[in-house]
Amino acid sequence: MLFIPPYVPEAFLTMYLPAIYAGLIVGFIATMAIAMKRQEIHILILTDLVGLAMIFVVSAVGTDLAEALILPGLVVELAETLAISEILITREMRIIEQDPRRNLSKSSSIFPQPFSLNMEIMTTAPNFIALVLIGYGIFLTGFTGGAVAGGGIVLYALSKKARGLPVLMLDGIAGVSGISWCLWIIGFLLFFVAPQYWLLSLFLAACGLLLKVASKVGLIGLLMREDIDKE
Amino acid sequence: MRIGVLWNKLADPKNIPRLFAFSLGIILIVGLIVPMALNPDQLYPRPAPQVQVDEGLAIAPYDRGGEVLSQPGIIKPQYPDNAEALGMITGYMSPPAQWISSISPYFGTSIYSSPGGLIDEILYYTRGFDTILESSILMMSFIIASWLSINYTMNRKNDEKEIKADVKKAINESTQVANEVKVNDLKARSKQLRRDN
Amino acid sequence: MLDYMIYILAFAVGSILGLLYSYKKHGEPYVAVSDFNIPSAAVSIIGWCLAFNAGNVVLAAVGFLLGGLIMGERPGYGRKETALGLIVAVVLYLLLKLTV
Amino acid sequence: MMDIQIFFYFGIFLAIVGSLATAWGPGVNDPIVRTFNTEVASIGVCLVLLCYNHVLALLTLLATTVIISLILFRAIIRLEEMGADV
Amino acid sequence: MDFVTLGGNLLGTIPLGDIVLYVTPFNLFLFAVLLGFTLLIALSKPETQVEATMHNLNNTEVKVGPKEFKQRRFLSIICGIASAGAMITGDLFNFTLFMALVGILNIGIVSAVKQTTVLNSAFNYGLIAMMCSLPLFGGAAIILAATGTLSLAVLSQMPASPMVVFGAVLMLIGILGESGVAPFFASKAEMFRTAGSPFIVIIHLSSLFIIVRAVEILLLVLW
Amino acid sequence: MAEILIQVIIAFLAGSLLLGLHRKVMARVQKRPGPPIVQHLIHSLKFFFKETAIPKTVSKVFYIGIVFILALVWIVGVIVGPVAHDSLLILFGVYAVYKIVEHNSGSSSGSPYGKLSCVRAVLSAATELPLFAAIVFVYLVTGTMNIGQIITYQSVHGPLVFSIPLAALMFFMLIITKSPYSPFAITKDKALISGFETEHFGFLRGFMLFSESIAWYVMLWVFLTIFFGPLNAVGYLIGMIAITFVTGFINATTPILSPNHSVMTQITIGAICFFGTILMIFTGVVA
Repeated sequence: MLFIPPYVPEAFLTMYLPAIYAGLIVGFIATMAIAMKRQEIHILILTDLVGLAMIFVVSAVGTDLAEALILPGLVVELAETLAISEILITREMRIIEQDPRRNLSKSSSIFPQPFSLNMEIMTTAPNFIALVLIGYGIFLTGFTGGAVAGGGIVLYALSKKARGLPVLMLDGIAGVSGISWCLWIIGFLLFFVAPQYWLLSLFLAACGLLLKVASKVGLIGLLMREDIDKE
Repeated sequence: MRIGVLWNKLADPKNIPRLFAFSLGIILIVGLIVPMALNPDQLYPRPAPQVQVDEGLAIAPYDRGGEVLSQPGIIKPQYPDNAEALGMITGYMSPPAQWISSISPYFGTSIYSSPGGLIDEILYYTRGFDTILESSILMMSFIIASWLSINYTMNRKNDEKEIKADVKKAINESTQVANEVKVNDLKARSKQLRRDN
Repeated sequence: MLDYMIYILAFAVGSILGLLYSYKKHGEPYVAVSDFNIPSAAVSIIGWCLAFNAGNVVLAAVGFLLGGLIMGERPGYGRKETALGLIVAVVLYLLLKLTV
Repeated sequence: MMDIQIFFYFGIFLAIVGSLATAWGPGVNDPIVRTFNTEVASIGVCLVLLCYNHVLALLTLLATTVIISLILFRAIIRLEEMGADV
Repeated sequence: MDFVTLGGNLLGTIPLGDIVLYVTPFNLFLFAVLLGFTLLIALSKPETQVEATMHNLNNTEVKVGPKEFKQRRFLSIICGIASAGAMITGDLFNFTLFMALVGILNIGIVSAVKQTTVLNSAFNYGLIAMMCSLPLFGGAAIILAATGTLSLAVLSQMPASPMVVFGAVLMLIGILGESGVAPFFASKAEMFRTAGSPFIVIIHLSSLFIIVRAVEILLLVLW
Repeated sequence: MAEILIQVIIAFLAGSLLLGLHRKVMARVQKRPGPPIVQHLIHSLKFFFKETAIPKTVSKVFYIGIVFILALVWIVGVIVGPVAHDSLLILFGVYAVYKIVEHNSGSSSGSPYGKLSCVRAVLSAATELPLFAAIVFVYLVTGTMNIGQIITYQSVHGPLVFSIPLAALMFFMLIITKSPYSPFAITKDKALISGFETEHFGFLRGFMLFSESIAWYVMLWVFLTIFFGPLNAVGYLIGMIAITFVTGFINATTPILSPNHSVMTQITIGAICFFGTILMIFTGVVA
């Protein structure tokens, strides 16, 4: 039984060129679209495509290493989208705040335009889906598990129509995620200092990351709930 | 166009992302004429797609041999000397995953597959520093976003009062409110028009 | 490198002293053309010749000090003298170099 | 082997068509439509990842695309609500 | 080319699995300067900016509030440590991750300000930083595909093929965008018009030093 | 240690005198008598005996610390360059820190002039790139980054300025940028009073002038060393005076550019020189 070949198999070698050319073309389309667009929110959406092109180029290598490298890339994309969209919102709010007369939409605080996601799935299935996602995430154990379980929490939070206590809740979440991050670092260091306790450190790392990602992704759910279901 | 005018345009932050995107796109398209080929001598190689699945291994795409805790699996890292416990957890599965693989012969064939310890081995052990950075990036962006949202964009601590005051003011200046409604209406309509086109 | 430090130090000190001296001597506002001063020229020639041709650290340092004394005078003063001193010193240096 | 190639090229095709649709496709003046269009491209990427057996990366991609779309929706809705012209 | 011709004698390595950090006098100098600045940032308090007001004769004072102060100081310290790490890392992909971290921290440091011009440039810089993930990670991946390794120690011994050159060019444009040098200077320069000089300085410091380090890395890869 | 001390003193005195000469040259070009050459040195010394005041608005740790960092950094420059003949890359790092100091001493004072100077210091990070390209070309031709080895290379193959003149031009542009009153000196534009130095008084200012003199000396030294081959003391003296004359002429006759034009001019000249040198290397003009 040959578990791994000494060299990259032929199949990956032939798949490399189409994959990387596809990545270059997708990247070209995305960048050109960005260069032609003026509205900033559209540029923000289009940068998502640039991230997809990056996944193509990285995954084309076709080794376990490539797979391990895709994950940071994806996470960086996610993180930057989150931070930048928040900054965009802040900027617009500050602009309106500084000169309310110029932009009459300050009235939006007087007459909030109610917006609700009237999707069937939002009212019937979400709790079940959330449960499945969280369960599957725990089953996976590790970074992906954390993300999947976090997705479950997002769905759960989205489906609940409740308002209030966001700040208290967030403080708690931030605390949990900080602790789990420390757990994670300790796990990593333990690996190098004392390899014989690898199982312990693995569990520290994996569970720390699970907690962390789940709680962080849960934050997005809270944000969404605050904004979307305010009626 | 005079070159000074062009240079002045470069000083506007709004134009910079578009300029950057343009130059990046040019370089990407130049990449199509660069001769490219995958070097077959890679680190951490994996078997050809579907080979392991066809052989019916329990954790198919990620089976690298070895036995958890006792016998290391086969991994080809850059510096094997720096990783003493290498390959020990390559076959690692979480307990629920182990149970499922014991009752299902096709555990590895579907999207249902467990990641096993292989990627964990790379992510946490041989390239653990990358993962520290990755999770730090995520953590920092969440700190930024949650700080902004708690302190600013989502801050509704004084909301109730504010809305009440606003409404009072609005009632007092009902003509203004009527105007606002009209303007909002117009704005929404123009937005709709723009969207339809 | 120590000798170079001594030279440059001597030159700087000489310049500062020259500046102080010439302010004391000439209190009037700036004059574009000043007379040729024979004593200064003599000091300048001696200084620069010593500086370039002495071959001895102490003597050369004294030379730089004297040269700086004239070169560092107020604007408008000591220009012709410095030029003369430098020319004489360079010519002397070349003569010595070519003949030996 | 054949089916993998089909999936692979279909994935590439989908990714390119999806990105074209996102860039200049129908109705993309509406940011929400544009966001949905990126999903087409990401499905293509998913197929390619599946062909490479990058299962873990695939799962992460699914999770992050969902989250990114949620974030973008939030931003779009908030900005529309404020009437900001961006 | 190897480390020694570029940065002086190899003083030591820190092995962390596949990622081996290495220290030469050059790296050590950059590392020490960054850590020193980080220490100063941790100790110092921000200044008060005095500005003339429009339409009358008063001055306004721009200060950093206590809440913003804590957040910014935290982010700046992390930024300093991250850029110090980028100075001694010996792995191509690790370096690009450090750059991504520094980029997002740079945005974060100015994210809490009130000036809309600053936020505007932070947003535009953020867009560039997001786009940079393609050239940075993609460039590293192309170099990986061409040579089969990411370790700088191994890469430095390999001859450059056209593919490696292309990957390096991609990385270079990513670095140029991420650190905001000409002709992409405008987005980053506007970010400095805000109060809090100890925190602002780390933005500039990190981007400058990353250019310095990046060129060393590109030289290692290309020759 | 003694060697370092001696070299630092030489660098300070020579740099001060050269800057004084620079000022004199500019004055003569503009038909003014100009101050005595020794005036810059006297200025620098004078500040150490003046009263030091610290404004109320400053960020104290950086406001004071940055001055010492500036002095320290250029002393490191002297050690790496004239004393130890070490790697060029470290000198480049020194130069990068210098930019940071320029930036931070402007912003830490809280004065609007300092702040503008700080923003402009960020803009002018562009000068890094031509400098770096020049260093890379030196490396490509000589195969080493070590200054000592570059000198030995030149003693065998002749000065580098003949083989890569465009790289020397790029480096020379950096020197013009850093010279006082230069068309590219946007951080010290007279519209900003003294730019980043505006709010530094007394011995703090003295330290700044001290380090600037050393900086001028070190930059001229590096330029002469890596492009003009092995020189003796007289050679260095003549070279430094000549460069000071040339920059003085240029600065006296050119107006200061607006910030973004200055940056783009530098980048454009840098790019032209860069591609020119690459062309020369590929067509075989450079051996």
